Amino acid sequence: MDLTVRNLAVARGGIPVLAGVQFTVSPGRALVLRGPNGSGKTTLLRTVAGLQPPFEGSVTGAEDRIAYAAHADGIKSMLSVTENLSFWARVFGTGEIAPALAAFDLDALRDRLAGNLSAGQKRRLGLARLMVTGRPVWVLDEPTVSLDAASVALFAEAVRAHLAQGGSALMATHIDLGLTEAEPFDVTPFRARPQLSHADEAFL
Amino acid sequence: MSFWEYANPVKFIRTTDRLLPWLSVTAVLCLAVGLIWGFFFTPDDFRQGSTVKIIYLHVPSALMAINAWLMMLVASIIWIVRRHHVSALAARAAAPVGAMMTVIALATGAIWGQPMWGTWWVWDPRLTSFLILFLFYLGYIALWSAIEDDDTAADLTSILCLVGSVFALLSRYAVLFWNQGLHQGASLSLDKEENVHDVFYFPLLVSIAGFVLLFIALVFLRTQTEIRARRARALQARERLA
Amino acid sequence: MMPDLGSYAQYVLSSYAVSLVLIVVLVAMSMHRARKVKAELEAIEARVKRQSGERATRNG
Amino acid sequence: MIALLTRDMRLAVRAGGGFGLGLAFFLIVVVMVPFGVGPETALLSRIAPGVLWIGALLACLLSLDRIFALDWEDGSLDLLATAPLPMEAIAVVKALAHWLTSALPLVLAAPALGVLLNLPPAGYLWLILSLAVGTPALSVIGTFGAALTVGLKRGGLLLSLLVLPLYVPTLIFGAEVARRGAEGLAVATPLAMLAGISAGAVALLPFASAAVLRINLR
Repeated sequence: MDLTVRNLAVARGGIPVLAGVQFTVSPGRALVLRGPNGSGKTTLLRTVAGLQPPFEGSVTGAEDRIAYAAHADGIKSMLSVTENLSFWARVFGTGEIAPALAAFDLDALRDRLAGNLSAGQKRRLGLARLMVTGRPVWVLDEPTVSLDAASVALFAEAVRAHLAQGGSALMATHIDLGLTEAEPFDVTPFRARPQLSHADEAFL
Repeated sequence: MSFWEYANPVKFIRTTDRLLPWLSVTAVLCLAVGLIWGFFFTPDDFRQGSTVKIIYLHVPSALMAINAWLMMLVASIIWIVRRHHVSALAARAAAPVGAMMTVIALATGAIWGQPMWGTWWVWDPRLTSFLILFLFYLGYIALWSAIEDDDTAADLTSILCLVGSVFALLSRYAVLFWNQGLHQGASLSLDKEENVHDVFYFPLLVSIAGFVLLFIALVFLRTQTEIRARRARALQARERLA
Repeated sequence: MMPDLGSYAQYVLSSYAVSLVLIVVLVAMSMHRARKVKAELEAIEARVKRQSGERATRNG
Repeated sequence: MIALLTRDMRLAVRAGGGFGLGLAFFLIVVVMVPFGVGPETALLSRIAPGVLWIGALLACLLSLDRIFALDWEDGSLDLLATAPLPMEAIAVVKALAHWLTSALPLVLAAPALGVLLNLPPAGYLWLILSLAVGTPALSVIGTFGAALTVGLKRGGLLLSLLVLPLYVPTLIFGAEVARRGAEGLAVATPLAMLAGISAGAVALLPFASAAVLRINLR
């Protein structure tokens, strides 16, 4: 099933930042969003993930199929790596965390408290969470922040494996992951015409 | 012409601008007539002496304290169901007025209680219910002013108003159960026999009318203010965009 | 022609005083804020109109 | 849902989770009362049910702002919103976790503190029962308040202001059960009312909490 975005406008603080966005992500494909800071990539991803309602347009194929990862990893510092990961595995109804630990090279850290991890290790834990959700569509906001070159390679490998299994990914990143399945999508041309929020318009 | 036309901010301001002078004048007139009639030209009660004159303030303000909350409840439901901004702003505008009515009812009640019951304050069910109602008003007003985004604030306060109404009602029964109370029965009821005597009744009615009109006038004025403030923010937002 | 309030005078008078003061304060505050907000809005509206007028002449 | 419950409870009992703080607070409040009203045992035993109820209520209040605030700050709440759990279930589980970690210890500790205040012997059973029946209402009402104030920077004080008036009926009936029990009077009516409020609050308020959470996450 494709993730399809039709004529989507997304709003930050009620004011649209992007409008008329159209794309389709098929199974096995990845779409990499590009655009300068503040161009609305995060807002677009949050809307696709269903965390905020679209200003206009529609998102189909996202309902209950999305695993979302953003700047905040939702990692509890007082829980160990395994505990953090198996919590999300159980919430999403999948049991197996070993492949995720292996894929992100967390085996050696499995009993460490998440609070004692470095920023890059935390990030890896946050990304490992994607694998335990069992969700086919990964929606990723700057996934490679604070990762070193080796970890970026691990991540690229995980995405490639995910795509090979028929998953798809939508991500905002500036780093070239060397994925042949990925196509870039520049959001700059979709910048919304300055326009007020619906709430404000009622008063003009 | 539908009632919902007044949900348009411009239409609301235009209509209330026409109504406000008349409303204010009749409100002041009714209040003056009711209170002066009550204060100067009614006899003392044979039991309560001259303190019966407090009734012209106490009863109307207590009525409006409850009615203001009911109006906020209705406005909140309209906002939740139909998303008319004027409705949410009217609820916001009414809250301080209702809170003030509650304070008047409490203060006059306490002052009346001192000579009648020998104490400023008793934990009588009615007085206590009003005190709790006042706390609900405080929470509602505090929540409105704590949230920056206007629509979020409207959504959250209207849900608080709904939930609060249920708990206010529960509190009323809880308080009745907790203390049977000294307070006299309702001063007004549909059963004429139980009503206060005619001499007190008519000035009281005029005074109630005055409080109702005062409430409406204040809510109109304050809603206008809220609408204008929103419009100013919207215009400034548009300027920033351009 | 003050009515004779008897020994309860202080209670009756203070009730009226407290209530009237509260009402007057709320009315005064409401009217003050109404005037202020109205003036602000009119200033903004005038500015917006002027700017859009300038833009029109520039473009025309 | 069980995963979320066990995680929240585990977090509460680990270092920094605040477990036991409420209990200590309850103890201190109760200890402070005789300093305020004097050590006369007859007076203390008369006010004991009410003081214990108020102490438990305040101790409950203390831990409310942790219910959602921590998950909000570290992004967990966003992630939970995309998880296959309805928001209502999240609200229920959060309230349940709060009850198990904050309220239940208070219920169990209350008799020990009753000794300090010379609670009459007949009162212990009813004190525990009234707290056991009433505290679920305190937890779900508190969860609603926590959901209302989740996005606010200084939500703690506002939370108390919003939640305390909502606590009034529960407090009245709960303390009434404990007081009547201690004095050997019939407790059926207030106990039924208290159970009714608890049941109603547990059944309905999670919907309000979920609605409020959705608005705040938007």
